[in-house]
Amino acid sequence: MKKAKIMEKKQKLDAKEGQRLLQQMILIRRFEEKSAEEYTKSKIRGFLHLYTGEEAVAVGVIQALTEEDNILCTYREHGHALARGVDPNAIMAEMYGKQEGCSKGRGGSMHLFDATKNFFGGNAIVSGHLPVSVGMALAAKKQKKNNVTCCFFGEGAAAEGEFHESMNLAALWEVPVLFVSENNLYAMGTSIKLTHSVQQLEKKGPAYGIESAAVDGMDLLAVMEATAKAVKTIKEKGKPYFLVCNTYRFRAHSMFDAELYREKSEVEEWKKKDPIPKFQEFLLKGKLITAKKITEIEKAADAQIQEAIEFAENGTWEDTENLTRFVYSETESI
Amino acid sequence: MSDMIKITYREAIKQAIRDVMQKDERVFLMGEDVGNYGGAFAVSKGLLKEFGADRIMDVPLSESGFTGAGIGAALAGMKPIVEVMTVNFSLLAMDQIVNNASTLLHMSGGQLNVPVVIRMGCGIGRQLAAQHSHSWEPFFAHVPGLIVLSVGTHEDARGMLLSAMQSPDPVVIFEYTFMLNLEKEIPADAGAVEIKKAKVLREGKDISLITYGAGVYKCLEAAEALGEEGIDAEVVDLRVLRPMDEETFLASVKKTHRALVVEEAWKSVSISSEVISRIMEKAFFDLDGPVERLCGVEVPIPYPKHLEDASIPQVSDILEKVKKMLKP
Amino acid sequence: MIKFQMPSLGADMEAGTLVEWRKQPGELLHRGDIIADVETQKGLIEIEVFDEGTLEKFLVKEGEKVPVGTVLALINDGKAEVSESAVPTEETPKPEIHPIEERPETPQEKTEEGERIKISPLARKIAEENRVDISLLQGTGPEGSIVKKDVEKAISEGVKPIQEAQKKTEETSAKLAAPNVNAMRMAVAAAMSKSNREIPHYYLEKRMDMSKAMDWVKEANKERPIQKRLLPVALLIKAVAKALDEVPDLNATWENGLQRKNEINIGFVVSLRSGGIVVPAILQTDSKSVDEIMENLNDLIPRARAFKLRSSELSQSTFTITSIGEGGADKVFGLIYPPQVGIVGFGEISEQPFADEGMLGIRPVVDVTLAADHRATDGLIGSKFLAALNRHLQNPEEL
Amino acid sequence: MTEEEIKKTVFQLLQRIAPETDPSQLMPEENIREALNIDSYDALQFIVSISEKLNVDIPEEDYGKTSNLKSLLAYLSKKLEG
Repeated sequence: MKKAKIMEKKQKLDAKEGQRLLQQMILIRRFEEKSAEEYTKSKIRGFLHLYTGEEAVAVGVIQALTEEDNILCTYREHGHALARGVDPNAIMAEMYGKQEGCSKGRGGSMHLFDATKNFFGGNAIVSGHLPVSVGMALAAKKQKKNNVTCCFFGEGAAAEGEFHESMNLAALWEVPVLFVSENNLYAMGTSIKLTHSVQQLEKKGPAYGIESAAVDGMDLLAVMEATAKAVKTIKEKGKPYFLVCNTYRFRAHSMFDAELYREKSEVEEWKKKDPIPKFQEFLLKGKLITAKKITEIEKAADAQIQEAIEFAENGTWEDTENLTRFVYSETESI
Repeated sequence: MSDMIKITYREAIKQAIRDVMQKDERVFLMGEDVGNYGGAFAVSKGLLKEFGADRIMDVPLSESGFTGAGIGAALAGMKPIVEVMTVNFSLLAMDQIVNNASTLLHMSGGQLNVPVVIRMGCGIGRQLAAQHSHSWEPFFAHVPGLIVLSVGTHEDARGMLLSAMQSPDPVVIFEYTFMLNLEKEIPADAGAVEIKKAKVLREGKDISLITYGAGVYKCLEAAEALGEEGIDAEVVDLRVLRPMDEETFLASVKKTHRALVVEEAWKSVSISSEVISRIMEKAFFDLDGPVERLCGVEVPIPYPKHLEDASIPQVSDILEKVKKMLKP
Repeated sequence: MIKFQMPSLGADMEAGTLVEWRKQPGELLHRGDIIADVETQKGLIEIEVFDEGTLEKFLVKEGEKVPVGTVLALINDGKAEVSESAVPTEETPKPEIHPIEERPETPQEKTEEGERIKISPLARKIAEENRVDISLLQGTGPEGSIVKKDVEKAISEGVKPIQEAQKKTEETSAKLAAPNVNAMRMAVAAAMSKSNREIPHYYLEKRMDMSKAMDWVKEANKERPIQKRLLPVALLIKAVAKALDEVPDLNATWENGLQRKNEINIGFVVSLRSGGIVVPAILQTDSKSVDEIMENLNDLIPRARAFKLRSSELSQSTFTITSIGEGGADKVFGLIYPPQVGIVGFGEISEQPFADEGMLGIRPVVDVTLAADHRATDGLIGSKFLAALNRHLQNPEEL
Repeated sequence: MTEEEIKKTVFQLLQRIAPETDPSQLMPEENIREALNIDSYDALQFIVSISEKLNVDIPEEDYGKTSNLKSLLAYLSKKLEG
């Protein structure tokens, strides 16, 4: 990538926008740390997959989307939900299993939904939501809307049959879908070297006639830049786009993972490219923020998270009498 | 009595598709060979010319892909009819149907409806051998969140789809391909039919023949023959395999005190297993003898005609079993 | 002070082995620091601390395997009160278990050879409603089972209920699912008139001191749970059985001559709420303990009152007891049930003046009567029986 | 358990033993056994079912306190508070 060229484009960022983006990344980072803590206290159960280290991807991509755009994610979706503006209280309550949760407590960490934000979930079947994204984009095209459907998935999903079927269908039907692959080098415990014949995933796009690009997922500005280009291409050409964000998760795949598959040294290496301090440095150097403001942002994030914890603690258990609700719809017809 | 018209099962289905597409812009048909080829079994012949490629969409051989896309389009406000050419290929789309279509409403705490209709050709009887002769009504009828319909009569072929398109929840419709050429009479103004209840197609007092799909016309034929031998058989068409309407067949058993369940699916863990359990639970003291059943023999369906015929209940089997039950 | 506990990293993690402490006592701890390595079934996992403070003291040594929640170390956070860091309390609500209603236990009819009668549920229901004894029927259904038409045939050909043209009585007692009550009344009437017509009764009577017996029952009940509590009548029945043992002529039937019975099966008169009586038998009463007799009563009486007795239970008594209970007559003279030769009647147990060894006192007493068939025994035998009965009641502990 | 609930349970259990009667017509001081024609056997069953339903122990010496509705309800509510 031509580093210099990207540098001068960054000046356009103003202080307010810069601080908002930093605040989002910090909120995500600390929300995930708190989730880990609550998990060890058995407040959160089931599977818990944390986004620590990949914040720049969710924040960078989602800031380029409008309210009408649809978002579908995997089970590692706390960061995306927070970046999309889903209420942290509702997310924490959901992980506590309380009915005040964003999915009424029925989905848990892997299934956060918010129809008002066009946030169509955490989807826990790897690549299961790829065809669904193509369908939503197909519907948008038929309804002559000009929104984008953005589908996040890991590099693991790119090995599923549904990835190939979806890429082909998207290109064949020329639908406005943005496929974003968060390549964090490990599909649970298997390195990309052992799962992909071609590890530069962006090379797969052209095989289906889909414009593709790769970007440093640890650099928020680069991700923002690449996403802006992707969305512009989709809207102008009415064709799908495939963006690969090379990133890394600092924590284990889930809470109960001894990380036998990677070296501690590799984790330390990637921690040096932590997107949050990198972006903080940029803002400080560009006089777009002060150290005092950063501490304020951190305190505000902690307060917001503490409020979310209390909200979840005070949440209520759904009465077992409602067990069979939401199996079928309560409205007669649509 | 309004005047009747003669119509094939195929024509009835096509009329239903045309009706719903004319009435609602959001409806479109997507499936393998539904457009230019005119439908694998010619059900959608002519629809491409009438509605255009945008609403009659040929799809590549990616069952998971296009079924998932149908579900996505439904999520985003469209009303797709996904045609899975035959139920035999539906296994490839099972993850989309079970983990997305039937589950999203629940997992999202009631926020997301998936108003998709998935039509599947199925049934045995033209020597298609094991991989093309599956009866998986029991698979789908097991999944909460799905509405599962079995089109056993021409009225239902003409009317079920119209009601299914109104449903906010996913509907799976089993259509029996070997009946496509069969001609029957239905009212000329036949339209939508309700999709919540089973139906007594023939009144009787000596025994209840409970069936669905391909078993319906066989049981009606058997009941006529039994009538001549002084046995008055009642025929109950289940029609809706999920959520199953038990009141109708329980009422029938309470009247006749005897029941024979007929289906083509393999016997173990089948629809008959469920029907008989409910009779045991709720009509035990009305039984004057054990409930019997005639089901598919548990073998991958063989190619040769005589073996294929032997692997599923025929009219003669129904007659013989009923007589054995009533005159031991 | 904070108690740092072994964290739960997964629902299926019960314990962990503390392999190595990564911080030493006295060291300052920050949120996110790695404080220890723990071995789990998934491998070695670095354990984070989420609290700030100085590591005070270890409570678990390296190499020890401890369950989730065990306090591993103390962290001094400068606050006085002790709080827990990881509180693995089970928060999720316990789903209340809905009680499964017990299935009404359908009685198992047994034919003489003992195997179960095959009858369709519908046929059984019709048979029960019309008091048809299915053990007598021939089945024409599958596997020889009895079916509806078999029962209907039996009803039409069989013994017609005596009162065919019966008006259904509306009063509340009819609400009971009893078969028709009048048929019962007529059956009792027929048996009583036969008894009176054919049996020359002689009557004897004796007032018996019940103080020892009542005390024994009171003491016995203290050791028994409420469900197993004894009623005095159980004691009376056992005493009668013992007395019959000594006077075998009364435990017999009169069928052209005295036929002594080796089993002592005492019939116990049960009055039905809707009027009428039935007399189920307690088999081998002499070899049963008072507790077993009470258990028999707890089985027979409710079933009697619910019309669920089997005919076989009503036809094996060799002697009968009737007890008038409280709040009515003082004593009762029974009418013998043919072909038996005797019946004992127990009056109300009540406090009465009673002379014993020259001392006059108030004692619980009962007036016991014996009605016996003069063809089979004479007064002397009857009086010997009553004496034996009285003696047994004075030594309740031996019963 | 409020007194109202105890009374409802008592009526239910009496109804089970004397199905054709209407326990709710009982006067407070009226002797229950006489009014509902309950013999010693059924009386014991009633006491057993009360002790199981409300899980209170009713020793034989207290039978006297259960003879009429007023004293029975007082006895039971005292037992339940205790």
